[in-house]
Amino acid sequence: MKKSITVTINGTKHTHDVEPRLLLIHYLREVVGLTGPHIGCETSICGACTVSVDGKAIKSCAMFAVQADGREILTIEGLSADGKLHPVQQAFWEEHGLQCGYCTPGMIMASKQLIERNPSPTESEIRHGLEGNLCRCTGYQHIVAAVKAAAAKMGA
Amino acid sequence: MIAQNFDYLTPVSLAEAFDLLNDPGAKVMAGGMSLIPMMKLRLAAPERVVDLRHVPGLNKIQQDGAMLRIGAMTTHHELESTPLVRAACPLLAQAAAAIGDVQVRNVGTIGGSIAHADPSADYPAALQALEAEIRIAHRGGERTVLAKDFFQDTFTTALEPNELIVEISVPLEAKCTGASYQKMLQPASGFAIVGIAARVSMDGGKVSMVRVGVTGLGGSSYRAANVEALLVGSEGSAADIGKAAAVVAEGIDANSDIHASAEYRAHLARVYTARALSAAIARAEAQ
Amino acid sequence: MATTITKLDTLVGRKIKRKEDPRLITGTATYVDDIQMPGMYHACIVRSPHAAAHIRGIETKAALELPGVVAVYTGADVKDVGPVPCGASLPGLRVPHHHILAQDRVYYVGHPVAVVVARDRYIARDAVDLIEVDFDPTDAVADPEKALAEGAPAVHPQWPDNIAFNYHQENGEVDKVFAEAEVVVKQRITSQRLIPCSMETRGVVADYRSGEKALTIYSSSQIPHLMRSLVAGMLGIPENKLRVVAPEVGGGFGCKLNVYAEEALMGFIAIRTGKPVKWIESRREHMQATIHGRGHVDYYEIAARRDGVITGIKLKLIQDLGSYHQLLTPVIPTLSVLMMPGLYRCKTVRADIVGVFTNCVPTDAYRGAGRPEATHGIERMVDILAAELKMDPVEIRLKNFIHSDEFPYATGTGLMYDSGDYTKPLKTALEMANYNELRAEQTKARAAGRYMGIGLSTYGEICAIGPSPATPAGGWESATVRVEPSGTVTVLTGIKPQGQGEETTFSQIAADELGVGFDDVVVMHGDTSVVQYGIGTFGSRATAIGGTAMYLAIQELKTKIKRFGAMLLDSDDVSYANGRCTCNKSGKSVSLAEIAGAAHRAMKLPANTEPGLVASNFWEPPNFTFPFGAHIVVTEIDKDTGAIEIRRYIAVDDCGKVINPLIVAGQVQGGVVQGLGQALYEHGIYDDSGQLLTGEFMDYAIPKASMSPNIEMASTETPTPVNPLRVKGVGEAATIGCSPAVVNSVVDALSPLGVRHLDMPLTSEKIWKVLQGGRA
Amino acid sequence: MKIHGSHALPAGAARAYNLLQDPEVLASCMPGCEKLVKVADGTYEMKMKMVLAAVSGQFDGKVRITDPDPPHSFKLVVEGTGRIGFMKGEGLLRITPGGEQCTVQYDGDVHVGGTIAAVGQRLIDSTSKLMIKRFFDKLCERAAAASAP
Repeated sequence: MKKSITVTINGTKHTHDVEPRLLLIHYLREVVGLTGPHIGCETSICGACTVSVDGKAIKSCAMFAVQADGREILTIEGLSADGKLHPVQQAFWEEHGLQCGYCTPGMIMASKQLIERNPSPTESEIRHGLEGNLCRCTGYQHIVAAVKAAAAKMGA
Repeated sequence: MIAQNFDYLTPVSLAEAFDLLNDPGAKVMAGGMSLIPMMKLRLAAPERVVDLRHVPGLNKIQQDGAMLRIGAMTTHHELESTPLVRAACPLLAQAAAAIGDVQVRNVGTIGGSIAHADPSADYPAALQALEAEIRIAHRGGERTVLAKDFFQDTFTTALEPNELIVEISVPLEAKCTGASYQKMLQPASGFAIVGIAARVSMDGGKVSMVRVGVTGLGGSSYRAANVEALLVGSEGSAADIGKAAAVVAEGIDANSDIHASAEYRAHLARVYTARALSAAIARAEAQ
Repeated sequence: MATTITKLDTLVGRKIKRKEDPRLITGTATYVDDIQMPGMYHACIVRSPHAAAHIRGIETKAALELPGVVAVYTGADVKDVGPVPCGASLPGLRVPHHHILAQDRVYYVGHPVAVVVARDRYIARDAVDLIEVDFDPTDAVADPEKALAEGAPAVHPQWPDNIAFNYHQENGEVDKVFAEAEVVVKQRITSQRLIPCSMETRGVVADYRSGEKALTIYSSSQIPHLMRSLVAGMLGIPENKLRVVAPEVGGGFGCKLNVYAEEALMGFIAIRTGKPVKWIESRREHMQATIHGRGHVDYYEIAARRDGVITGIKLKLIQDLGSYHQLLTPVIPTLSVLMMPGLYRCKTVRADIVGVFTNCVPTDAYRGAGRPEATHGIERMVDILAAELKMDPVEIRLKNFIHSDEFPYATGTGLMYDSGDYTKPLKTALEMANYNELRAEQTKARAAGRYMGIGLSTYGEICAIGPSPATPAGGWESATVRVEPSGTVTVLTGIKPQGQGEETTFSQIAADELGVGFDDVVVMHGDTSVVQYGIGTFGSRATAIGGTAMYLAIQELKTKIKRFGAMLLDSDDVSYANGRCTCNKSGKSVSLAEIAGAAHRAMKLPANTEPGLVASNFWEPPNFTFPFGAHIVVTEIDKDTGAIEIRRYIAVDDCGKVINPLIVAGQVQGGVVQGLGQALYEHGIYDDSGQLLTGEFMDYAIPKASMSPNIEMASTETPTPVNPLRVKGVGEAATIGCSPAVVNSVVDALSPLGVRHLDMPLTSEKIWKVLQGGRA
Repeated sequence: MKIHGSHALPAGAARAYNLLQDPEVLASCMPGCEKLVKVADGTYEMKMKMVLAAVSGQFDGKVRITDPDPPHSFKLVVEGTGRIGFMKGEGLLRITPGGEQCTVQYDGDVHVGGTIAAVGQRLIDSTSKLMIKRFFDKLCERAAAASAP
């Protein structure tokens, strides 16, 4: 019944036997111990669980861990290297792009993808590009500012 | 949040996939963007999930004469971002870009979406307007079904349990043709309350070809032949468009839910048909 | 010679990056679901799919036989656990006994009926499907007005009229004023049920150490100390054997200002099984079983003179309570009554509340809690009156505002407004909007057949809740401030932030007061075994009351610091500034670190002085604070579809002294978008049989980035005399100001069609129907 | 949710009425009906399996026929309860004769509860219509087959 999977997470290879129904988000949080990505809904609307699989932002609550076999995953924990924050993380901090912080790891991962695909997004492009991520605290204005600031920095 | 247990199967060839699909408890998974949430809510509880991810050759996008052939496992993101699709079949790229959100588009596939046949999905409108051909394979053979015959009713398609969609073919847009997909989205889920896909060719100041596909209004997507008949041959003026768009909901038993009544949906269908036609004509004329 | 470090800048009033953020942006913060314990069990709750039904029996055998299932508990097992608490005491209030698991009946969809305990959450979920509950459904009622009708199904059979309480408040000669009024306007106004939707749902981990008979509950809560008192009572364990920890809390908005069945239930399971147990609410459970907000049907009448002066206000308020009282359920509409005159001078008021039971989940505090409903009501009514008198909405407000020289101002509802200058934010907003030009543009737009609207709200609110006699559970707040032996500072505060950033604002205040670095201050909260008793974070109270308690503790501490400083400097004339104690005669000084070292080493002590540097303060506020502001919203309506475009959103808020403008801006922006959710999108819909139709994010629309406007902001600062920090509070302000401004704008846009009022949410379809000439 | 509509049947009114009262016919026409057992006059117990795309669910239910007024009208009450929710449909069916054909009009109410109500709002209307359509399509087949010599 269980399947053996091997997944590279934040640069480290992990091998586990998992039930096919184990969601990737539960695998990351409870088997591997990476509790940065969060769970906010069960209908893949909120985006709190967003991680990157093979370079693409995905909702890890809408993927089974077995589907990640052989793939490369980046979570919020893997974003800052050597204690240095990623420019998107830095910008969220500086622009006050978060309050309770629950949506933030997913929001940052989605923002990172957005900037990678569109290095100088307009406000409207940012707002539409983040439609897969809900935030109940900020009203999004500072998040938009953070994405703009991060894009400027990453393009510089 | 937690699905019932199932066996996870990953065929590496179509033949193997067909073997696995002989089992009545098996369910095909393409991107899983519709299936997995339903499994988590336990509305779906397949005993076996057959993931097509490792079946080779299902995610190619290639030009073949006057047609664009798209593998069933092509993701929405690939369709919205591939230069060939954007240039040769912008309507499909627009419809792909209108689906869900970035994360969903990164994983969801065109084959999975149309096999699911959600009455509010975005692709069906475009595929109806494009008169897409859907190539369906089964053990020992295949057949091609036109979009209008493929989408039958709510969650109901021409696909048999032991068949798989392998490819969707759409025409390369001809010269002087413009297209537009216009959608009123439901603010919570992002699904279409109504979505209208329009393609128009202009020739000598007259509408020489028009195709209109509708999603979200009734139990299934459809091609609004009555709208097309009224518009073709006209100059495509605002008045012509208005007259044609006015009939888009005729004879359709419109859906009603907490997000939009049947009456409002039918009205929106007329408004968005006019908008999609106007945009398509403007694009056709700009060429 | 020691280097003199002079602190040049003060931190208060500056945009300081939050010290909470590094853990949040790196994914290393610990929320409840991040807690793992060896051998921990998982609980999954069986909930009623019916709004009203008898339970004829529960079959648990198959679930118990599933490998990995540890236990199943039903109502019979927990009948001796105390009821879910109601903290309200209104005269004649009917309080149904609220068991933590249903006994013989269920009263709403989502009502907990049984709980499965299993080795992991997957097995627990599987076992839920194996439990057969034999329900016998009965008629339900889900609408408060229908519940009041003759012959309506009784939610609680013992009270067939479905009335939980009646409440009356009156001031002045109301009947006379209305009889003699030159004009009276009336309107029915609803504030629909909303679902709080904190991004982190609720969650509980309970851990019992049988050797010590000590229980620890980790809960995503705004009120860990109150929870400890109440849950200890429910479980019948000594309060000092219960520790409640609220770790990182992923948003609350009032829905975590409560004690729910699940906290006691997990405590019960942990004690019974001797193992730690975790329950994490699913989003669907959140929609069904966490409190909802609002749920008002209001009947307003305003009496006025022809010149626009308001002379009387009458309100009949029907509050949809749901099936039970949660902690504050019946209190919320009374807050609406307190705030019903808004910013206006009218003191002749009458309010009648009828609290109604329905077969729905209880309503309770949700961002603004009673004040958004009141503000929506009065701000709509003022616009309706202005329309009746053909006056500009600005003019009628200016005519009725309490003047800045009238404070403190006693309202007709028994409040004492602390300070205010209501024209200031309004004028600022009008200037930012370029109001006269907007009106000119609107005239042109109307001539061209376009529907453009300009709406405003001038709102006030009750913040810094509140003086203890006026609150159900004590309204003071506490702080302990320690200077550690090395000179760093630790603050233990009784509040419990959920994203508001008090670790930062409190550090700013403490660093300024003690002259230490921002990073030298650590603010701790949320653990009842670490922090002295406190009340919690709600009602925009954290900084105004909790911050003041800290400020006062620091003042006491500074006295002690100076005593040690004087001893070390051998002087009787010292002052303390910039982290140093200086002899005013010799100019010699010692640092806080040196003083702290001496105070802890205690080789020598000043006279009548104990070792150590710790001070605590429990501050009882003398009054609420009353922030205010003005919002202006410009809308345009798509004639074809009824869709509303927010063209501009201007928010000018006055929350007293601003500690950190970045954080205030964040509170305003988030508040506006939550208000916008109510105005345009959100509605917790029950059908007639009590089924919740908006059970997931698929159907309940909270605003996304693409649905939210860019907000043009400004602040005015009118300090409060109520506390020494002069801060009023800002957590709820913008939510309160938003919804009436948006609705006023849309009604203004549609006024050429004779539209006078529209109820929220203003969906495209509702507007389209109005455009078709039908009523929404 | 209100439902109403009409379908033509290739049968005279009296035969249509009888077909609609015949448990064996009902069982074969109701989508997913696996078993229909008479438990009292006009009352049947039913087991059905709904399969619609990926959604599947078992329902235990009851079918009741009340207020018979042959061959003009009767009331049909269908209740079902399953893991994914429950439904109750109640409707008045009226048969209007038209020679060899007749028209069956229905007018009623559908209540849905449980998971499908909470998460499937946008699909209940179109799904109900689909189910009704499938029922009448089958019934038409039965009527046509039965009338064939």
